[in-house]
Amino acid sequence: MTTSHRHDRIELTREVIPSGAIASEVRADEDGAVATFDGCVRNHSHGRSTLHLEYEAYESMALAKMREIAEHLHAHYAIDRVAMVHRLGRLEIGETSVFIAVSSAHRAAAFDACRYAIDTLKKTVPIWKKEFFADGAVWADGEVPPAPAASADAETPAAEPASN
Amino acid sequence: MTTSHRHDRIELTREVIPSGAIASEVRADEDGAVATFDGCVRNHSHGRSTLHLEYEAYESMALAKMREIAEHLHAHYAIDRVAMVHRLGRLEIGETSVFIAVSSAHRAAAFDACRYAIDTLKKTVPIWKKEFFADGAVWADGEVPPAPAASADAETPAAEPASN
Amino acid sequence: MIVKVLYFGRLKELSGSSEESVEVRDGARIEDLFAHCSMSRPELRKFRASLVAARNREFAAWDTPLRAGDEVGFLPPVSGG
Amino acid sequence: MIVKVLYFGRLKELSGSSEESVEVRDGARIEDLFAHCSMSRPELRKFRASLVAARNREFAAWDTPLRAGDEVGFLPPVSGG
Repeated sequence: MTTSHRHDRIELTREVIPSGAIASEVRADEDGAVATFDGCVRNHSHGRSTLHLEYEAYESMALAKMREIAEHLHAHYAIDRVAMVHRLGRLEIGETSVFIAVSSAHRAAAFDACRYAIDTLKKTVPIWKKEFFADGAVWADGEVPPAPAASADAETPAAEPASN
Repeated sequence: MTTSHRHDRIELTREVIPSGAIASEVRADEDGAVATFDGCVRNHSHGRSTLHLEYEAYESMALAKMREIAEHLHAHYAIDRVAMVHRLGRLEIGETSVFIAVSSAHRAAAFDACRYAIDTLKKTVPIWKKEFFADGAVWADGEVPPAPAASADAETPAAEPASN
Repeated sequence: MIVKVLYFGRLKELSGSSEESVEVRDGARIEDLFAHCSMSRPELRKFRASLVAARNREFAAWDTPLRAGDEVGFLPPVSGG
Repeated sequence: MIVKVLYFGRLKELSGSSEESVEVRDGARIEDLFAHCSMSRPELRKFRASLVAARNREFAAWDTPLRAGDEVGFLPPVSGG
Protein backbone atom coordinates (compact mmCIF):
# COMPACT_ATOMS: atom_id res chain seq x y z
CA MET A 1 0.00 0.00 0.00
CA THR A 2 1.15 3.52 -0.69
CA THR A 3 1.33 6.43 1.71
CA SER A 4 -1.72 8.62 1.47
CA HIS A 5 -1.10 12.29 0.93
CA ARG A 6 -3.76 13.94 3.01
CA HIS A 7 -4.48 16.83 0.67
CA ASP A 8 -4.54 14.96 -2.62
CA ARG A 9 -7.87 14.58 -4.38
CA ILE A 10 -8.10 11.45 -6.53
CA GLU A 11 -11.59 10.81 -7.84
CA LEU A 12 -13.89 9.28 -10.41
CA THR A 13 -17.16 11.14 -10.81
CA ARG A 14 -20.33 11.13 -12.89
CA GLU A 15 -20.93 14.84 -12.28
CA VAL A 16 -19.48 17.91 -14.00
CA ILE A 17 -15.87 18.35 -12.79
CA PRO A 18 -15.49 21.65 -10.89
CA SER A 19 -12.10 22.52 -12.41
CA GLY A 20 -11.84 26.01 -10.96
CA ALA A 21 -12.57 24.88 -7.42
CA ILE A 22 -10.12 21.99 -7.72
CA ALA A 23 -7.36 24.27 -9.01
CA SER A 24 -7.90 26.57 -6.02
CA GLU A 25 -7.91 23.72 -3.52
CA VAL A 26 -4.49 22.39 -4.48
CA ARG A 27 -2.82 25.68 -3.66
CA ALA A 28 -1.36 26.19 -0.20
CA ASP A 29 0.38 29.32 1.12
CA GLU A 30 3.82 27.85 0.52
CA ASP A 31 3.10 27.25 -3.17
CA GLY A 32 4.14 29.62 -5.91
CA ALA A 33 2.87 27.63 -8.89
CA VAL A 34 -0.10 25.58 -9.98
CA ALA A 35 -0.05 23.76 -13.32
CA THR A 36 -3.26 22.23 -14.58
CA PHE A 37 -4.37 20.06 -17.45
CA ASP A 38 -7.96 19.94 -18.60
CA GLY A 39 -8.86 17.24 -21.10
CA CYS A 40 -12.16 18.06 -22.74
CA VAL A 41 -14.48 16.62 -25.35
CA ARG A 42 -13.57 17.76 -28.87
CA ASN A 43 -16.24 18.08 -31.55
CA HIS A 44 -14.20 15.93 -33.94
CA SER A 45 -12.16 12.74 -33.95
CA HIS A 46 -10.21 11.31 -36.91
CA GLY A 47 -12.00 13.71 -39.23
CA ARG A 48 -15.53 12.84 -38.10
CA SER A 49 -17.93 15.00 -36.11
CA THR A 50 -18.37 13.73 -32.59
CA LEU A 51 -21.85 13.92 -31.03
CA HIS A 52 -20.93 12.91 -27.51
CA LEU A 53 -18.73 10.47 -25.58
CA GLU A 54 -19.20 7.84 -22.95
CA TYR A 55 -16.51 6.79 -20.50
CA GLU A 56 -16.47 3.67 -18.40
CA ALA A 57 -13.85 2.39 -15.97
CA TYR A 58 -12.72 -0.58 -13.96
CA GLU A 59 -13.38 1.74 -11.08
CA SER A 60 -11.54 0.13 -8.17
CA MET A 61 -8.45 -0.51 -10.27
CA ALA A 62 -8.60 2.89 -11.98
CA LEU A 63 -8.60 4.64 -8.60
CA ALA A 64 -5.71 2.45 -7.43
CA LYS A 65 -3.71 3.31 -10.57
CA MET A 66 -4.50 7.02 -10.24
CA ARG A 67 -3.31 6.93 -6.62
CA GLU A 68 -0.12 5.20 -7.78
CA ILE A 69 0.49 8.03 -10.24
CA ALA A 70 0.02 10.59 -7.47
CA GLU A 71 2.47 8.71 -5.24
CA HIS A 72 4.96 8.61 -8.07
CA LEU A 73 4.66 12.38 -8.43
CA HIS A 74 5.30 12.94 -4.73
CA ALA A 75 8.30 10.61 -4.84
CA HIS A 76 9.91 12.08 -7.97
CA TYR A 77 8.99 15.77 -8.19
CA ALA A 78 9.32 18.63 -5.69
CA ILE A 79 5.58 19.19 -5.56
CA ASP A 80 3.02 19.91 -2.89
CA ARG A 81 -0.48 18.64 -3.75
CA VAL A 82 -2.09 16.68 -6.56
CA ALA A 83 -5.68 16.61 -7.77
CA MET A 84 -6.68 14.10 -10.46
CA VAL A 85 -10.35 13.69 -11.30
CA HIS A 86 -11.78 11.66 -14.20
CA ARG A 87 -15.39 11.76 -15.24
CA LEU A 88 -17.43 8.70 -16.27
CA GLY A 89 -20.72 8.27 -18.11
CA ARG A 90 -22.01 10.48 -20.90
CA LEU A 91 -20.12 13.69 -21.74
CA GLU A 92 -21.13 16.42 -24.16
CA ILE A 93 -18.83 18.47 -26.43
CA GLY A 94 -16.76 20.92 -24.39
CA GLU A 95 -17.15 19.10 -21.09
CA THR A 96 -14.10 18.13 -19.07
CA SER A 97 -13.29 14.41 -19.03
CA VAL A 98 -10.16 14.68 -16.90
CA PHE A 99 -8.71 17.45 -14.77
CA ILE A 100 -5.28 17.36 -13.17
CA ALA A 101 -3.79 20.09 -10.98
CA VAL A 102 -0.39 20.08 -9.29
CA SER A 103 0.97 22.71 -6.91
CA SER A 104 4.59 23.37 -6.02
CA ALA A 105 6.94 26.04 -4.74
CA HIS A 106 8.51 26.48 -8.19
CA ARG A 107 6.98 26.05 -11.62
CA ALA A 108 9.19 23.42 -13.28
CA ALA A 109 8.12 20.66 -10.88
CA ALA A 110 4.42 21.49 -11.26
CA PHE A 111 4.62 21.42 -15.07
CA ASP A 112 6.69 18.23 -15.22
CA ALA A 113 4.52 16.40 -12.71
CA CYS A 114 1.26 17.47 -14.36
CA ARG A 115 2.45 16.25 -17.71
CA TYR A 116 3.77 12.98 -16.36
CA ALA A 117 0.39 12.45 -14.70
CA ILE A 118 -1.74 12.85 -17.82
CA ASP A 119 0.70 10.92 -20.03
CA THR A 120 0.74 8.03 -17.55
CA LEU A 121 -3.00 8.13 -16.91
CA LYS A 122 -3.63 7.70 -20.62
CA LYS A 123 -1.33 4.68 -20.78
CA THR A 124 -2.09 2.82 -17.58
CA VAL A 125 -5.45 3.69 -16.03
CA PRO A 126 -8.26 1.28 -16.99
CA ILE A 127 -10.78 3.73 -18.44
CA TRP A 128 -12.44 3.37 -21.84
CA LYS A 129 -13.98 5.94 -24.15
CA LYS A 130 -16.77 5.28 -26.62
CA GLU A 131 -17.20 7.88 -29.35
CA PHE A 132 -20.67 8.53 -30.77
CA PHE A 133 -20.92 9.84 -34.34
CA ALA A 134 -23.93 10.51 -36.53
CA ASP A 135 -23.43 7.12 -38.21
CA GLY A 136 -22.58 4.97 -35.24
CA ALA A 137 -20.37 4.52 -32.23
CA VAL A 138 -16.87 3.11 -31.75
CA TRP A 139 -14.62 2.33 -28.83
CA ALA A 140 -11.64 4.66 -29.18
CA ASP A 141 -8.31 3.20 -30.18
CA GLY A 142 -6.38 3.00 -26.98
CA GLU A 143 -3.03 2.21 -25.51
CA VAL A 144 -2.02 -1.24 -24.34
CA PRO A 145 -0.83 -0.78 -20.76
CA PRO A 146 2.57 -2.26 -19.95
CA ALA A 147 2.08 -5.53 -18.09
CA PRO A 148 4.53 -8.12 -16.78
CA ALA A 149 5.51 -10.60 -19.50
CA ALA A 150 5.80 -13.55 -17.14
CA SER A 151 4.81 -14.15 -13.56
CA ALA A 152 7.23 -14.91 -10.74
CA ASP A 153 5.40 -18.15 -10.03
CA ALA A 154 6.93 -18.83 -6.66
CA GLU A 155 5.62 -15.76 -4.91
CA THR A 156 2.45 -14.42 -6.45
CA PRO A 157 0.52 -12.49 -3.85
CA ALA A 158 -2.63 -14.09 -2.50
CA ALA A 159 -6.15 -12.74 -3.01
CA GLU A 160 -7.50 -10.72 -0.10
CA PRO A 161 -8.19 -13.17 2.72
CA ALA A 162 -5.80 -15.87 1.43
CA SER A 163 -8.59 -18.41 1.17
CA ASN A 164 -6.45 -21.44 0.31
CA MET B 1 2.99 44.90 -36.14
CA THR B 2 1.79 41.42 -35.36
CA THR B 3 -1.43 39.75 -36.41
CA SER B 4 -4.05 39.91 -33.71
CA HIS B 5 -5.67 36.65 -32.72
CA ARG B 6 -9.24 37.60 -32.10
CA HIS B 7 -9.85 35.27 -29.16
CA ASP B 8 -6.64 35.83 -27.25
CA ARG B 9 -6.85 37.68 -23.94
CA ILE B 10 -3.67 39.60 -23.08
CA GLU B 11 -4.09 41.87 -20.06
CA LEU B 12 -2.59 43.72 -17.15
CA THR B 13 -4.99 44.20 -14.28
CA ARG B 14 -5.14 45.58 -10.75
CA GLU B 15 -8.06 43.34 -9.81
CA VAL B 16 -8.15 39.70 -8.69
CA ILE B 17 -7.50 37.50 -11.75
CA PRO B 18 -10.55 35.30 -12.48
CA SER B 19 -8.52 32.20 -13.34
CA GLY B 20 -11.43 29.80 -13.61
CA ALA B 21 -13.35 32.02 -16.01
CA ILE B 22 -10.27 32.62 -18.13
CA ALA B 23 -9.53 28.90 -18.36
CA SER B 24 -13.10 28.29 -19.55
CA GLU B 25 -12.97 31.10 -22.11
CA VAL B 26 -9.93 29.76 -23.97
CA ARG B 27 -11.68 26.49 -24.76
CA ALA B 28 -13.53 26.14 -28.05
CA ASP B 29 -15.45 23.11 -29.28
CA GLU B 30 -12.58 21.93 -31.44
CA ASP B 31 -10.16 21.86 -28.49
CA GLY B 32 -9.36 18.72 -26.54
CA ALA B 33 -6.84 20.19 -24.11
CA VAL B 34 -6.29 23.25 -21.96
CA ALA B 35 -3.02 23.69 -20.07
CA THR B 36 -2.80 26.45 -17.50
CA PHE B 37 -0.15 28.00 -15.30
CA ASP B 38 -1.03 29.96 -12.21
CA GLY B 39 1.79 31.87 -10.55
CA CYS B 40 0.80 32.82 -7.04
CA VAL B 41 2.25 34.62 -4.05
CA ARG B 42 4.25 32.28 -1.79
CA ASN B 43 4.50 32.96 1.93
CA HIS B 44 8.29 32.70 1.78
CA SER B 45 11.20 33.83 -0.36
CA HIS B 46 14.87 32.92 0.15
CA GLY B 47 14.05 31.62 3.60
CA ARG B 48 12.22 34.72 4.81
CA SER B 49 8.50 35.10 5.49
CA THR B 50 6.81 37.24 2.87
CA LEU B 51 4.08 39.64 4.04
CA HIS B 52 2.87 40.76 0.64
CA LEU B 53 4.15 41.75 -2.81
CA GLU B 54 3.84 44.71 -5.10
CA TYR B 55 4.17 44.50 -8.86
CA GLU B 56 4.73 47.37 -11.24
CA ALA B 57 5.18 47.37 -15.00
CA TYR B 58 6.23 49.44 -17.96
CA GLU B 59 2.65 48.87 -19.00
CA SER B 60 2.63 49.70 -22.70
CA MET B 61 5.82 47.76 -23.34
CA ALA B 62 4.78 44.85 -21.11
CA LEU B 63 1.56 44.44 -23.08
CA ALA B 64 3.49 44.62 -26.35
CA LYS B 65 5.92 41.94 -25.14
CA MET B 66 3.08 39.72 -23.89
CA ARG B 67 1.37 40.02 -27.27
CA GLU B 68 4.67 39.07 -28.94
CA ILE B 69 4.81 35.94 -26.81
CA ALA B 70 1.26 35.03 -27.83
CA GLU B 71 2.13 35.54 -31.50
CA HIS B 72 5.17 33.35 -31.08
CA LEU B 73 2.97 30.62 -29.64
CA HIS B 74 0.55 30.79 -32.56
CA ALA B 75 3.45 30.67 -35.01
CA HIS B 76 5.31 27.76 -33.39
CA TYR B 77 2.78 25.51 -31.68
CA ALA B 78 -0.41 23.84 -32.93
CA ILE B 79 -2.58 25.73 -30.48
CA ASP B 80 -5.93 27.46 -30.57
CA ARG B 81 -6.25 30.32 -28.04
CA VAL B 82 -4.01 32.02 -25.51
CA ALA B 83 -4.88 33.92 -22.36
CA MET B 84 -2.12 35.71 -20.45
CA VAL B 85 -3.03 38.03 -17.59
CA HIS B 86 -0.62 39.65 -15.14
CA ARG B 87 -1.70 41.49 -12.04
CA LEU B 88 -0.14 44.74 -10.82
CA GLY B 89 -0.25 46.57 -7.51
CA ARG B 90 -0.40 44.97 -4.08
CA LEU B 91 -0.93 41.20 -3.83
CA GLU B 92 -1.52 39.13 -0.71
CA ILE B 93 -0.22 35.60 -0.01
CA GLY B 94 -2.04 33.03 -2.15
CA GLU B 95 -3.23 35.52 -4.76
CA THR B 96 -2.50 34.92 -8.42
CA SER B 97 0.10 37.22 -9.97
CA VAL B 98 0.04 35.69 -13.42
CA PHE B 99 -2.32 33.29 -15.15
CA ILE B 100 -1.69 31.69 -18.52
CA ALA B 101 -4.06 29.33 -20.33
CA VAL B 102 -3.54 27.72 -23.73
CA SER B 103 -6.02 25.55 -25.62
CA SER B 104 -5.28 23.09 -28.40
CA ALA B 105 -6.63 20.00 -30.12
CA HIS B 106 -3.95 17.80 -28.52
CA ARG B 107 -2.22 18.15 -25.21
CA ALA B 108 1.48 18.33 -26.11
CA ALA B 109 1.12 21.68 -27.88
CA ALA B 110 -0.87 23.20 -25.02
CA PHE B 111 1.70 22.13 -22.43
CA ASP B 112 4.71 23.21 -24.49
CA ALA B 113 3.20 26.57 -25.40
CA CYS B 114 2.08 27.32 -21.84
CA ARG B 115 5.51 26.61 -20.50
CA TYR B 116 7.26 28.63 -23.20
CA ALA B 117 4.93 31.50 -22.36
CA ILE B 118 5.70 31.68 -18.64
CA ASP B 119 9.42 31.05 -19.12
CA THR B 120 9.61 33.85 -21.70
CA LEU B 121 7.39 36.23 -19.74
CA LYS B 122 9.73 35.93 -16.77
CA LYS B 123 12.75 36.77 -18.93
CA THR B 124 11.46 39.45 -21.25
CA VAL B 125 8.37 41.26 -19.98
CA PRO B 126 9.13 44.52 -18.14
CA ILE B 127 7.39 43.83 -14.83
CA TRP B 128 9.01 44.22 -11.42
CA LYS B 129 8.21 42.62 -8.09
CA LYS B 130 8.88 44.16 -4.69
CA GLU B 131 8.84 41.77 -1.77
CA PHE B 132 7.73 42.99 1.65
CA PHE B 133 9.11 41.22 4.73
CA ALA B 134 8.68 41.98 8.43
CA ASP B 135 12.05 43.78 8.43
CA GLY B 136 11.85 45.65 5.16
CA ALA B 137 11.24 45.44 1.45
CA VAL B 138 13.44 44.50 -1.51
CA TRP B 139 13.09 44.49 -5.26
CA ALA B 140 13.31 40.84 -6.29
CA ASP B 141 16.39 39.63 -8.10
CA GLY B 142 15.37 39.44 -11.69
CA GLU B 143 16.48 38.38 -15.10
CA VAL B 144 18.30 40.66 -17.53
CA PRO B 145 16.27 40.54 -20.74
CA PRO B 146 18.24 39.79 -23.89
CA ALA B 147 18.81 43.03 -25.80
CA PRO B 148 20.69 43.82 -29.00
CA ALA B 149 24.39 44.36 -28.35
CA ALA B 150 24.80 47.01 -31.04
CA SER B 151 22.40 49.01 -33.13
CA ALA B 152 22.14 48.85 -36.90
CA ASP B 153 22.77 52.58 -37.15
CA ALA B 154 21.73 53.05 -40.73
CA GLU B 155 18.13 52.04 -40.34
CA THR B 156 16.79 52.58 -36.84
CA PRO B 157 13.04 52.98 -36.93
CA ALA B 158 11.71 56.47 -36.34
CA ALA B 159 9.67 57.56 -33.34
CA GLU B 160 5.94 57.80 -33.93
CA PRO B 161 5.37 60.89 -36.10
CA ALA B 162 9.00 61.08 -37.33
CA SER B 163 9.36 64.64 -36.10
CA ASN B 164 12.81 65.31 -37.58
CA MET C 1 -12.03 -23.12 -7.36
CA ILE C 2 -14.12 -20.08 -8.19
CA VAL C 3 -12.71 -16.82 -9.60
CA LYS C 4 -14.48 -13.65 -10.66
CA VAL C 5 -14.05 -12.40 -14.25
CA LEU C 6 -14.69 -8.81 -15.34
CA TYR C 7 -15.20 -7.55 -18.91
CA PHE C 8 -14.88 -3.93 -20.01
CA GLY C 9 -15.48 -1.79 -23.08
CA ARG C 10 -15.89 -3.71 -26.32
CA LEU C 11 -15.30 -6.99 -24.46
CA LYS C 12 -18.26 -6.31 -22.23
CA GLU C 13 -20.41 -5.72 -25.30
CA LEU C 14 -19.09 -8.87 -27.01
CA SER C 15 -19.39 -11.10 -24.02
CA GLY C 16 -22.82 -9.79 -23.13
CA SER C 17 -21.92 -9.45 -19.47
CA SER C 18 -19.68 -7.33 -17.31
CA GLU C 19 -18.99 -9.88 -14.62
CA GLU C 20 -19.21 -13.61 -14.06
CA SER C 21 -18.05 -16.27 -11.64
CA VAL C 22 -16.09 -19.09 -13.23
CA GLU C 23 -15.05 -22.45 -11.88
CA VAL C 24 -11.47 -23.36 -12.87
CA ARG C 25 -9.25 -26.28 -11.88
CA ASP C 26 -6.68 -25.76 -9.12
CA GLY C 27 -3.40 -24.55 -10.58
CA ALA C 28 -5.10 -22.81 -13.49
CA ARG C 29 -3.40 -19.71 -14.85
CA ILE C 30 -4.91 -16.55 -16.31
CA GLU C 31 -4.40 -17.88 -19.83
CA ASP C 32 -6.38 -21.01 -18.94
CA LEU C 33 -9.19 -18.83 -17.61
CA PHE C 34 -9.22 -16.81 -20.83
CA ALA C 35 -9.34 -20.01 -22.91
CA HIS C 36 -12.24 -21.20 -20.78
CA CYS C 37 -14.16 -17.92 -21.19
CA SER C 38 -13.50 -17.88 -24.95
CA MET C 39 -15.07 -21.29 -25.43
CA SER C 40 -18.57 -19.97 -25.09
CA ARG C 41 -17.61 -16.66 -26.77
CA PRO C 42 -15.26 -17.39 -29.66
CA GLU C 43 -15.25 -13.70 -30.72
CA LEU C 44 -13.14 -12.93 -27.64
CA ARG C 45 -10.19 -14.80 -29.14
CA LYS C 46 -9.46 -12.32 -31.86
CA PHE C 47 -8.90 -9.61 -29.24
CA ARG C 48 -6.44 -11.68 -27.23
CA ALA C 49 -3.34 -9.99 -28.70
CA SER C 50 -4.44 -6.51 -27.66
CA LEU C 51 -5.69 -7.45 -24.19
CA VAL C 52 -3.93 -7.03 -20.90
CA ALA C 53 -4.93 -9.07 -17.89
CA ALA C 54 -5.33 -7.77 -14.36
CA ARG C 55 -5.44 -9.92 -11.25
CA ASN C 56 -6.80 -8.30 -8.10
CA ARG C 57 -6.57 -4.82 -9.62
CA GLU C 58 -2.93 -5.16 -10.71
CA PHE C 59 -1.60 -5.87 -14.21
CA ALA C 60 -0.58 -9.53 -14.39
CA ALA C 61 1.24 -11.80 -16.81
CA TRP C 62 -0.88 -14.35 -18.67
CA ASP C 63 0.93 -17.21 -16.95
CA THR C 64 0.05 -15.96 -13.47
CA PRO C 65 -1.44 -18.81 -11.36
CA LEU C 66 -4.88 -18.12 -9.93
CA ARG C 67 -6.13 -18.56 -6.40
CA ALA C 68 -9.66 -19.00 -5.24
CA GLY C 69 -11.47 -15.69 -4.97
CA ASP C 70 -9.21 -13.84 -7.41
CA GLU C 71 -10.73 -11.01 -9.42
CA VAL C 72 -9.49 -11.14 -13.01
CA GLY C 73 -10.09 -8.41 -15.57
CA PHE C 74 -9.53 -8.70 -19.32
CA LEU C 75 -8.67 -5.15 -20.32
CA PRO C 76 -8.84 -3.78 -23.86
CA PRO C 77 -6.40 -0.96 -24.74
CA VAL C 78 -7.20 1.93 -22.39
CA SER C 79 -8.45 5.27 -23.68
CA GLY C 80 -9.07 7.49 -20.68
CA GLY C 81 -8.01 11.10 -20.50
CA MET D 1 15.97 67.60 -29.23
CA ILE D 2 13.70 66.34 -26.46
CA VAL D 3 13.28 62.70 -25.45
CA LYS D 4 11.21 61.10 -22.71
CA VAL D 5 12.95 58.98 -20.06
CA LEU D 6 11.18 56.39 -17.91
CA TYR D 7 12.46 54.82 -14.68
CA PHE D 8 11.13 51.64 -13.11
CA GLY D 9 11.50 49.60 -9.95
CA ARG D 10 14.55 50.43 -7.88
CA LEU D 11 15.63 53.01 -10.46
CA LYS D 12 12.41 54.88 -10.00
CA GLU D 13 13.00 54.96 -6.24
CA LEU D 14 16.62 56.05 -6.70
CA SER D 15 15.91 58.69 -9.27
CA GLY D 16 12.95 60.05 -7.36
CA SER D 17 10.83 60.20 -10.50
CA SER D 18 9.21 57.82 -12.91
CA GLU D 19 9.35 60.01 -15.99
CA GLU D 20 11.16 63.10 -17.23
CA SER D 21 11.76 65.02 -20.44
CA VAL D 22 15.41 65.49 -21.31
CA GLU D 23 17.07 67.74 -23.84
CA VAL D 24 19.91 65.98 -25.67
CA ARG D 25 22.10 67.07 -28.57
CA ASP D 26 21.19 65.85 -32.05
CA GLY D 27 22.95 62.57 -32.78
CA ALA D 28 22.96 61.52 -29.12
CA ARG D 29 22.75 57.80 -28.42
CA ILE D 30 21.06 55.98 -25.55
CA GLU D 31 24.37 55.72 -23.68
CA ASP D 32 24.77 59.52 -23.91
CA LEU D 33 21.28 59.94 -22.49
CA PHE D 34 22.12 57.61 -19.60
CA ALA D 35 25.33 59.51 -18.90
CA HIS D 36 23.34 62.74 -18.89
CA CYS D 37 20.71 61.36 -16.49
CA SER D 38 23.41 59.94 -14.19
CA MET D 39 25.05 63.31 -13.76
CA SER D 40 22.38 64.55 -11.39
CA ARG D 41 21.89 61.03 -9.90
CA PRO D 42 25.30 59.40 -9.53
CA GLU D 43 23.74 56.34 -7.79
CA LEU D 44 22.30 55.29 -11.15
CA ARG D 45 25.77 54.49 -12.45
CA LYS D 46 26.34 51.47 -10.27
CA PHE D 47 23.30 49.80 -11.81
CA ARG D 48 24.42 50.38 -15.38
CA ALA D 49 25.78 46.85 -15.87
CA SER D 50 22.47 45.19 -14.98
CA LEU D 51 20.24 47.58 -16.93
CA VAL D 52 18.70 47.06 -20.32
CA ALA D 53 17.54 49.98 -22.40
CA ALA D 54 14.30 50.20 -24.33
CA ARG D 55 13.54 52.67 -27.08
CA ASN D 56 9.91 53.12 -28.05
CA ARG D 57 8.90 49.97 -26.17
CA GLU D 58 11.49 47.73 -27.80
CA PHE D 59 14.79 46.54 -26.32
CA ALA D 60 17.60 48.60 -27.82
CA ALA D 61 21.39 48.57 -27.86
CA TRP D 62 23.15 51.29 -25.84
CA ASP D 63 24.63 52.77 -29.01
CA THR D 64 21.22 53.29 -30.62
CA PRO D 65 20.88 56.88 -31.93
CA LEU D 66 17.96 58.83 -30.57
CA ARG D 67 15.34 60.81 -32.43
CA ALA D 68 13.20 63.63 -31.14
CA GLY D 69 10.19 62.31 -29.27
CA ASP D 70 11.71 58.93 -28.47
CA GLU D 71 10.57 57.20 -25.29
CA VAL D 72 13.53 55.59 -23.53
CA GLY D 73 13.23 53.24 -20.57
CA PHE D 74 16.07 52.14 -18.33
CA LEU D 75 14.98 48.71 -17.20
CA PRO D 76 16.33 46.84 -14.18
CA PRO D 77 16.32 43.02 -14.35
CA VAL D 78 12.70 41.98 -14.76
CA SER D 79 10.90 39.90 -12.14
CA GLY D 80 7.34 39.38 -13.30
CA GLY D 81 5.54 36.07 -13.15
